[in-house]
Amino acid sequence: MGTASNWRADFPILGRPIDGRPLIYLDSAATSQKPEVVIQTMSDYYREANANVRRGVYALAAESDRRFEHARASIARLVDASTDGLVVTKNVTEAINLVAYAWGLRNLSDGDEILITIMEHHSNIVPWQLVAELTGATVKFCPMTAGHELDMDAMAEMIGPRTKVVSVVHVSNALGTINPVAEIGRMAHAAGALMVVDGSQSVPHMPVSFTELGCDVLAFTGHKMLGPTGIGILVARPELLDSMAPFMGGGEMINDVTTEGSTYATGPRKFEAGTPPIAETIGLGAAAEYLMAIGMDAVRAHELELTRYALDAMADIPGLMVYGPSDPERRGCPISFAMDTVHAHDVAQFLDAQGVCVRAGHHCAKPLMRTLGVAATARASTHVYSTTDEIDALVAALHGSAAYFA
Amino acid sequence: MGTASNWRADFPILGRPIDGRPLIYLDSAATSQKPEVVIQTMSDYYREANANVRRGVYALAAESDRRFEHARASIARLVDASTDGLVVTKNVTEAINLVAYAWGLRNLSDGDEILITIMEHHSNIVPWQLVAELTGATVKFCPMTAGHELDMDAMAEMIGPRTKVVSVVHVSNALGTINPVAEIGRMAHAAGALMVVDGSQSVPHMPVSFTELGCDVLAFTGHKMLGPTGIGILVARPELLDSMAPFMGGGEMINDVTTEGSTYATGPRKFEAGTPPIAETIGLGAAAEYLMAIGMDAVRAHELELTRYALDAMADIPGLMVYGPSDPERRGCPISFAMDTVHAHDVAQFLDAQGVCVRAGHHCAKPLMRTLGVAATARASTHVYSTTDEIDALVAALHGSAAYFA
Amino acid sequence: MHRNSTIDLPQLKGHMGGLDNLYQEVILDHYKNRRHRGEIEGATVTVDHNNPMCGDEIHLQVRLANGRVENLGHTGDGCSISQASASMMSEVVIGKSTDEVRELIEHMRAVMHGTVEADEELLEDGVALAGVRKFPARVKCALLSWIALKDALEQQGEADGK
Amino acid sequence: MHRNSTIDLPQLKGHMGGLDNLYQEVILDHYKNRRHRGEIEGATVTVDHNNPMCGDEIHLQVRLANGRVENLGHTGDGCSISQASASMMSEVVIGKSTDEVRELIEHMRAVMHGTVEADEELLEDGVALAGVRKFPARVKCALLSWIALKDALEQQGEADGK
Ligand SMILES: Cc1ncc(COP(=O)(O)O)c(C=O)c1O
Ligand SMILES: Cc1ncc(COP(=O)(O)O)c(C=O)c1O
Repeated sequence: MGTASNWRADFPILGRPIDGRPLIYLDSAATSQKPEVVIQTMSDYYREANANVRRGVYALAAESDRRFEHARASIARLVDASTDGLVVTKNVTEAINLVAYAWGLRNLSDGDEILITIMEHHSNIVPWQLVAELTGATVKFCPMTAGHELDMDAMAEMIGPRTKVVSVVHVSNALGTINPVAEIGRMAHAAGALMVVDGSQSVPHMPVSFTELGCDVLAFTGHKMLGPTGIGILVARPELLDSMAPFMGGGEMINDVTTEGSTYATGPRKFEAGTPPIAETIGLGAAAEYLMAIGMDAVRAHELELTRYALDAMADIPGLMVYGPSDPERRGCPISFAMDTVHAHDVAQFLDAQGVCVRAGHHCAKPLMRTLGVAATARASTHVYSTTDEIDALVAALHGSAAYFA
Repeated sequence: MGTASNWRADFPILGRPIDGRPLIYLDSAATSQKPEVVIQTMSDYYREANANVRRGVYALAAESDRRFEHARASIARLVDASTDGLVVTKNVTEAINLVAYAWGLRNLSDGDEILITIMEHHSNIVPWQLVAELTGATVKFCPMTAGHELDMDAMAEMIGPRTKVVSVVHVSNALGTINPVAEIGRMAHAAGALMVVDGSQSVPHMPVSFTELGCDVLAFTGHKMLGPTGIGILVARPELLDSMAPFMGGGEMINDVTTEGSTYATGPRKFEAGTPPIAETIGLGAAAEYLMAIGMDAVRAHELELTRYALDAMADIPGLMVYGPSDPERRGCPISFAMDTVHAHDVAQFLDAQGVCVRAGHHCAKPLMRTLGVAATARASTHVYSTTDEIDALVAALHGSAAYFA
Repeated sequence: MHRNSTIDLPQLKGHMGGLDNLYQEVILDHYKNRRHRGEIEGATVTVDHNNPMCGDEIHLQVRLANGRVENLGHTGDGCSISQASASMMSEVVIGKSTDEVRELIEHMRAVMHGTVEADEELLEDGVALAGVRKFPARVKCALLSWIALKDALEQQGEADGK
Repeated sequence: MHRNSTIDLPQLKGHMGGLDNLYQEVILDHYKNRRHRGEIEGATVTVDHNNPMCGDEIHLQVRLANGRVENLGHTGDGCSISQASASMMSEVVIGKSTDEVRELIEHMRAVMHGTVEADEELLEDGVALAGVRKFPARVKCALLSWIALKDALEQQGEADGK
């Protein structure tokens, strides 16, 4: 499948100057760019095969079904899972809320503990706070070490008989840290707790096998993995799905509806109320196929090289603090940083004037930000289409920003 | 904006033969086809302006925000509502669940009544059954008359001091009946109940003013109104949104998150957890603009003519029973029917062999089907691109199917 | 107009290509004259199944005794395919041992999922259902009664403590 | 490489087009030397506001008495725009009547939403904030302290039973 520069040519937006400058897009952790094949696959669907799925007897509906199921299979294959456990949601946030509501509302009660970590994204915090409030359970936060990794001693201590669910981000979007979720899963299971993994920042960037991780739930989001907006994925052990009450009610998720009450579909459909994001599923299927054609090992290797290159170059910038592990092997793609003399927003604004797009803010991880003692950081993040030239531009612009605001 | 035949040319799928035959698509109530401008607006977004919304400081993010907010304004304008009350969901099913959970879980209790009707879609039944189960409230079904309209005497009797919410479909997807939702809303408000309108089959086909309807919530779904899959809309009075607890928790919907607890955003965002369906919002904005350029009065006039034409022609088919009001003025687009000698699925299958796409089944309205005493009906439904020629083809094929299965 | 609105009615049958393959005479015959339709005496197990996507319903009454399907009756409402399939199934399973029936059901599922060719020895008239494979939306109709019977065997097995 | 990695640093300022308009000298000066930064004595109302999208925070202490803003102090953490804006606002509102201040706040909001031109008589140094309009994502930063002050006036109004 060629090299980064070939892959780059697959992304139409990267070939268009923005305000007369080439786009240097280093905000892939917020959302990734989309290859032409993903955009085209969705347009083709609307132009050739658009019909509602799973119920039509006519040929057009059969073609729509075929593309939809083909896409579901591709998505499942990417994470080494079975389509029997694959639930389509609107984003990873819905996927986590689904577990919190459908599993949590009926399985948690006063005194139970939900264990998450201090480096979670709000989408893996607030759903648990909401069900905790409704059930009387408590949310606990596992702390991190000075090296910005999870404190596994604390983790071992905090997982106890009251722990009913452990939910951990695989790769932190705000620190880049890769967390040992398989190991945490074993600890959680030994305590009889459910193990949920937020794979939003891992699935797009490295080989992730649901089977090998051994967790109960793996959730991720389409728009960060070269796919469209409007789709997220929850992968669960099929038995877990069977044991869960429904979340949202409506069309498609039922077995029978009467004025007296309803019975529900079995399998993933029980959790897919209403018309699913059809074109989005088909688009995400194309994204999964695109990633598999490159090979997730190659994706990881490419991005690891970029991370190493960036960490090296950034180490030379005076007054620049980089968060997260110093060993690139222990990191995913996001690189959060702060300059001692310039606020993160001003850095990002200055970088934009140089054509470099980075994010500044709390990255939806305010508890983490408080622990770090900052209100905001700037963050650069890459994907398959990113290049060392772009890292050079970032570094040059960072030097420039220190001078500009001096 | 020209005539039906001009509009038809805007829909690329209608120009492509399917299996060598022209596509005669009469399943718009299940999902509509999409005009080129909607498909292209989304592709353009991914090729020119893709970035996450509402947080980026760089120019690309500002452009993404601009398109997103522009689209929200267009959608609000279509239904004469304010963007301050416009919540983006994944489909209308989520919109109704949102009200059921966020409003219902905290406002309903033992002995309270939720009043819906016998002609509701499962998406306006099951969410209420789920919250009823969690709160102890009861779901009541307003019956219909022999003419397949709501029994307004029964409605008046059933709305009482225990009624806390009334939720009614504006146009029945299975009967075509237009319900007097403004009048029902006045009755509901007089009893102090919340009034929810399922506009899934009205907003795409006729002028609907949230302001004039006077209801508290109007919900509808993108894919039935020439827009993409993966988006639904909930319009509510802003004060109602303010009074409601959040539904899903996560990024974007917060004011602050701490390990002790969280506070929430004000306005629609409180209900938009996670990355919204960005491209889908922008696509739906284009659909709303397309519909407004035609004019919703013109859309209604065109479809009313088709309905009148179809009802006339179908009256001559021996053994064909048509459900819903006989007066076309009292109907929206869906025309449900049954042949006395051929099962609905077999009709639909035969029609497909003639290139005519209709739906057969319970149309996600099983309580209604039981009331009608059938397991399934066939249903033909039109949109702006439909023509009387297509109705002719339908009628010819119906004659044929009676002969084929004789 | 896209097509001639006066279709030559008598000519239709036999000129509809794939459709004729779906609606073979033998299927329509079973649909119009359903074998073993109705209730039976001495049923040992009763199951209700439906196809939630379309509304087809089947109520199956089965008398299982001495390791055999001694009798079977079906009622319910559905399309020609689901009803013909129930009729054909009844004919072929009555009198067979539960092991043979289980094998038959598996064979039928494999046929419908396209993994084996239909065996006329086993399926008798039911071999005509193979035409349904070309119409994926109808496979569930064809399988409805077979899945219901499988469920009946399992329920009986559980009741018997196996 | 897309661009030259050695940017000529001393040349940057004054050559960055729109950016120079955003980061005018007077803004950077207020950022570096924030006026009325810190706590005050005798505050009658205190408010905490933040920008949930980016994390900027402002804590405002206001002494409202005799229908005037007698004193005001601010602390918190944020970007140059939000901090400079708080500093500029403090200078201009202290000593003014609450009615005048309310008018000022409305003027500032209108400026930021692009509906009126900035009035230097009213805003003094704050007129420089008009450059923020070109950067929609930063409008909230510029308005943060002004909205906080509006809230403070309202809270005081409620406490006073108005
Ligand atoms: C009246 C009505 N309500 C609700 C729905 C559900 O819409 P969706 O599946 O897009 O959530 C539909 C369409 O299926 C409908 O026709
Ligand atoms: C680790 C992590 N979890 C959850 C999310 C939420 O994703 P979404 O907004 O697509 O639901 C994100 C991205 O914003 C993330 O990085």
